[in-house]
Amino acid sequence: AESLSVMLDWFVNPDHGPIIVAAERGYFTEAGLDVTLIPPADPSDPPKMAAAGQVDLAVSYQPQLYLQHAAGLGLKRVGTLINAPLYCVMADAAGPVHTMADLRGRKVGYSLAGIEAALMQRMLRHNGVDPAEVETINVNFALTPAVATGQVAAVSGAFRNFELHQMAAVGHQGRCFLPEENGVPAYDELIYLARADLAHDDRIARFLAATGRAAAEIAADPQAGWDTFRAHAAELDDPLNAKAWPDTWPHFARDPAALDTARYRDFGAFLVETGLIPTAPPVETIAVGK
Amino acid sequence: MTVAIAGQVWLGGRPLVAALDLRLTPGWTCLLGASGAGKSTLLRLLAGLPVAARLEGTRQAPDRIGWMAQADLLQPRLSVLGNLRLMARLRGEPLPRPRAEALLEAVGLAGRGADRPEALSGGERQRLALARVLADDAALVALDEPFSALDVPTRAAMQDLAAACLAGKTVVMVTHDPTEALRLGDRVLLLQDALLHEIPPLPGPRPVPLSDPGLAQAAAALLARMRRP
Amino acid sequence: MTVAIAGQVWLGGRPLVAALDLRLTPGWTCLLGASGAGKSTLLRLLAGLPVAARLEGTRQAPDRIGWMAQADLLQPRLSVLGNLRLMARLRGEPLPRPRAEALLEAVGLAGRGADRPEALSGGERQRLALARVLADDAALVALDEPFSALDVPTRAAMQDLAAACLAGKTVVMVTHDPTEALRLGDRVLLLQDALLHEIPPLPGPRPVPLSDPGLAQAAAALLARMRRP
Amino acid sequence: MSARIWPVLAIFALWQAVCAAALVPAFVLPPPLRVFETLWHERGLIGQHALTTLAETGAGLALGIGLGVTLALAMALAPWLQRLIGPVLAGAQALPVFVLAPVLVLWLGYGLGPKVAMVALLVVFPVASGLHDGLCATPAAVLDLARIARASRLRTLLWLRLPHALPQGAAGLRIAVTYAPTGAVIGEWVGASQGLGYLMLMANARMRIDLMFAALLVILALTLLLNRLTDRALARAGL
Amino acid sequence: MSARIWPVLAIFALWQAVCAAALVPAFVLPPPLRVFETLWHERGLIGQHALTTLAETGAGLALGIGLGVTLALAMALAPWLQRLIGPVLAGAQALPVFVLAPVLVLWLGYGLGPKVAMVALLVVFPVASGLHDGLCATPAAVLDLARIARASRLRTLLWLRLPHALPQGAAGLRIAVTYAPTGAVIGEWVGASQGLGYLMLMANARMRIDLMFAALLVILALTLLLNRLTDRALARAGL
Ligand SMILES: Nc1ncnc2c1ncn2[C@@H]1O[C@H](COP(=O)(O)OP(=O)(O)OP(=O)(O)O)[C@@H](O)[C@H]1O
Ligand SMILES: Nc1ncnc2c1ncn2[C@@H]1O[C@H](COP(=O)(O)OP(=O)(O)OP(=O)(O)O)[C@@H](O)[C@H]1O
Ligand SMILES: [Mg+2]
Ligand SMILES: [Mg+2]
Repeated sequence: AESLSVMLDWFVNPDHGPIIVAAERGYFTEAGLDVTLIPPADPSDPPKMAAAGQVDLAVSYQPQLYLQHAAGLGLKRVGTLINAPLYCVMADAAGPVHTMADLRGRKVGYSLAGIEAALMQRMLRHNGVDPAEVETINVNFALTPAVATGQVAAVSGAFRNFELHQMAAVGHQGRCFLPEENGVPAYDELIYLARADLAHDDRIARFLAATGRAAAEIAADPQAGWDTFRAHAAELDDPLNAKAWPDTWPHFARDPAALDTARYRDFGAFLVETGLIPTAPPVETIAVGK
Repeated sequence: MTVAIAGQVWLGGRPLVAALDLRLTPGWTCLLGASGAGKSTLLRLLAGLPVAARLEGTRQAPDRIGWMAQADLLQPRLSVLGNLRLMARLRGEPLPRPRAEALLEAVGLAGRGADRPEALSGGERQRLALARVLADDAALVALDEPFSALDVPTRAAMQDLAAACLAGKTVVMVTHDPTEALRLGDRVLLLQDALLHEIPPLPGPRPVPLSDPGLAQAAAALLARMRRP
Repeated sequence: MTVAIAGQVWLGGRPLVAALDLRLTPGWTCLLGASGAGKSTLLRLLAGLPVAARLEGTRQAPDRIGWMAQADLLQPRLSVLGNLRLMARLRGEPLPRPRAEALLEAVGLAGRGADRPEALSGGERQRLALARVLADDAALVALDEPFSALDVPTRAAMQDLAAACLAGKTVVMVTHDPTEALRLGDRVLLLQDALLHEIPPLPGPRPVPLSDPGLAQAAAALLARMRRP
Repeated sequence: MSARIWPVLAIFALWQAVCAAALVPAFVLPPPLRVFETLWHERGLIGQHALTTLAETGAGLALGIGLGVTLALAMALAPWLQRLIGPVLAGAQALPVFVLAPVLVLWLGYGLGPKVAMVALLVVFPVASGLHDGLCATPAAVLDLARIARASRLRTLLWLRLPHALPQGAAGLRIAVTYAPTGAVIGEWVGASQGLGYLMLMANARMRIDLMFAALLVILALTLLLNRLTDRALARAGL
Repeated sequence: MSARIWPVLAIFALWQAVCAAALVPAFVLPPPLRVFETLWHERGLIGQHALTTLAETGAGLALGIGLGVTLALAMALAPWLQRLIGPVLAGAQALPVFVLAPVLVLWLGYGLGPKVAMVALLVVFPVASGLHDGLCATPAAVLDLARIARASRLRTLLWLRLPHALPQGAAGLRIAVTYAPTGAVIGEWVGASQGLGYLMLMANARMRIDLMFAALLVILALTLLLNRLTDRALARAGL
């Protein structure tokens, strides 16, 4: 079997469903692949490691891809893991924030994923709020506690499939404002990256096919998918993951290699508008796919 | 005030003092004996300090004791003056500056108050330690070889100073110098073969003048006694 | 081998030795002087050790020097035996076990080799420091009050031991004991008023027997000289 | 033993009281009893992750202490080395893990390597700094002996300076040992799928705060155990 | 001065060589010249964040040293306090920031508070541990003086034990000072919108690796400066 190393965006969680299920059900082996999964604690590491040739594939975020390109990492998107935004701005449903406009003059916490600030600023503007009227604080590890304890009015960077359940777990109800409903073009939350010279590697094609097969099977029988997933490691089998699973699996890309060129072009244009990058790279230079 | 120590002193299985029955009265008691005989141990027992030896017996001593150890125990981070005042500070009593200055002057260290102990010569350190115990003004004073690092004239001067300052107190002093013991001692004890031997003291007032012909004679006799056990 | 030191020794603005011209020859040179006169300073200068004073002049001394300081400089974390061997270890030479044991025995510390220095009495510590310098076997040996913590009989025994062990070497010793100086010294020097005064030595072989009537007489004369400058 | 247990009980009582008085919500600080319950229920899971952390800590401690002692001795022998290594050692303490992580991974991969390196990095500085401070504080009188013996730097170091520096070296070691388990936890941030640090981060993200605190208790116990063992060993060596 | 500059130059030369030899890609470790360029271009931004970090570090140091000395003295005075505080202090070193973060924020908000607390937490342990170790190692002969004087614990501490413990206290302080800026950076992870730690995290997330390293250089410089100032101050105090 040929070896293939894949660096996840973070520790294993339901977002990685197709990869874990494909591994557990032996689809990688069937495809002649010996896949090594590496879970980092810092989501900004995987692209660097892929660019440095330390791993073959990295799981990362579509919005980050443009920044990575600007930083000269020389990576290309080769596939999609989660094909919809998971990001949201979350407030406490019992609190005073009913619409994005209510954030005016309040504190918003965020975790530094790199691009969140741009997303939220667009969402605020879309609701007629000048971002300068909102005080932002990097709360790093503690998104849910920051909202639940009322330290901030809302947090940017919550994942709608997780943080809402987290809020419920601590006896609060969360309210999510979605970027795609607030002026941000749709994007792929999680994508696979590879160095440009590996982008057409056959191993990657086989890897994507195996995960696509797993995604399709999960969609056909989500409960069986969950059972396979939670068997991967003891610490994965917990109530929160169980609750997140039904909110997550519908977004697994069933054809991971498929590339929606317009989506990548539009998001690039959006980032140029926000001023985060000077010019949008042509889609061919940052993504391959069919 | 009763100062008494009685019983036996054991070091491991060996008796340092086989039969001890010592009652001290005001005045100087001088203790002689071979190196390693147990003089310092006895002094520490009397002062209530921890020792490696074990006292099987009783001890009676006042609460306030003056103590000058065989090592000078000067504190390197305190100045000469600070060292002089140390005991007073530990007791929580003031040592008035004029008194401290006078004592420094008396031991020949006038003007050295601000120096560190490391800037003192060996004999100067010993004189500072002496000044410290003189400043302490205790009713029972234990001195362990207090003049050993001094030249003869300075030594005589310091003996006179100590005798004057400690007049009326109960003083017990360890020394290796028979002349010193006889000159100052109202009582002279020799620790030999694990027993305390009483040596007849000289007549007359203390300190015995150095020119007293009886002093040299008695010292020679004592020395002879120390040589042949 | 030439051992010489000449010039002036200044401590701050004060001369410790105003006119120094000392040439040492094999045999014992004994140095007396009041406490704080500068004896230790002179010895350290001779040995090439750092001092607070300043030598304006020249010094000539061999490379290998034996040294016994006024403080015993025993290392608390080394055993008695380890302390005895310390100089040899620092020099990178072996001190054979039998030689070490013999020296311990000679200074009366047989069987104490494994103890820590803190378990020794004051005089025992000094004897260990003496044994260390005797083990060092140097051609020039400097001793700073090497017998000050010993009782008279032990002191005489240690003097004899040192005289025997250091026969033929150039030895310079600081002492406060005139008898000791005259007994051992082929040359006796008195540091007084910032000058080195030569004291006539006793005739005959060294060490002078303690029973020699000339010894006590010469000691008394020297003492008188020390008393009136 | 019974005297030892009181402070621990006092702390848990205080903790329970803080939680009972609702001064802190349970999702920030769960009550101790619930944490113990979780600790017991998840003992298999926690135990297995604890073994990993223990191994990382042990290896890193050995490496860090060895390196720290070596560096302290080297710096004491050669002052120019001190000028070079001293600032590097101090500076290395200020490198945040997210800066180090990619470099460590690039050079050491994802196995035990980066975790052991992190522990060693945290341990080496207090050990080297404490011991070096001690080596530089030898009393002048003691160094006279070396001067007289014309002793080489190495012999002076070994026979005079080192024995005098041992208490300060021990003080540095006591500090270092306390940081060792923390180093392993930080090391697991570099990327891990095992270890208590991984488990805690994971539990935190899943809002399984009780599990996070259960793992934390184990790390605390490990830290205190290491502390006690070090104290014992040093006391036996007379330090 | 010129002797001081060599090691620094050597390190930058080595760094430049590592980058030039492409041992590490520029997006993991950018070449120093580019970092300096960024440092210069972004001096306004970095300077403003550095001021925040400096203030946090200073306040935390003052608090941590004060607390550390107080605790060491208190533990030396009352052994039962030592049994209580000792383990708590050691244990507190093993609390990961993501456990502390919610508690700190709940109690201290998002301002200077949690950062100062983090610095103090990192500083207090080496100071207290070093000084306490020193206070417990007073030579027996020195304590004889206290026995003779029937000195109270407090007077014994002040006049005999403390002077003897100063060198070990100084060793602890030297270690502690090195951790102070790190503490501020970690504190900024708890939640911040200012400071070099915040800037580095942001730069890292935005893939502005050169900016991250520029900020890191400033933290390193701050650490080394603090180190040197401490050395000077201690040397002046004869330690
Ligand atoms: N480090 C120093 N700084 C200043 N003065 C010093 C220093 N060391 C010694 N002295 C002074 O130098 C003088 C000579 O000191 P030295 O130790 O040579 O005396 P000494 O003759 O050996 O006296 P003793 O018989 O008391 O040992 C003394 O007055 C002493 O106070
Ligand atoms: N801590 C200890 N452990 C074991 N033995 C000890 C300890 N302290 C002292 N000794 C021994 O006890 C004996 C008596 O010691 P002490 O100090 O009382 O002698 P000393 O008469 O004062 O002698 P010196 O005149 O030499 O000072 C000595 O043999 C000594 O070695
Ligand atoms: Mg004694
Ligand atoms: Mg002297």
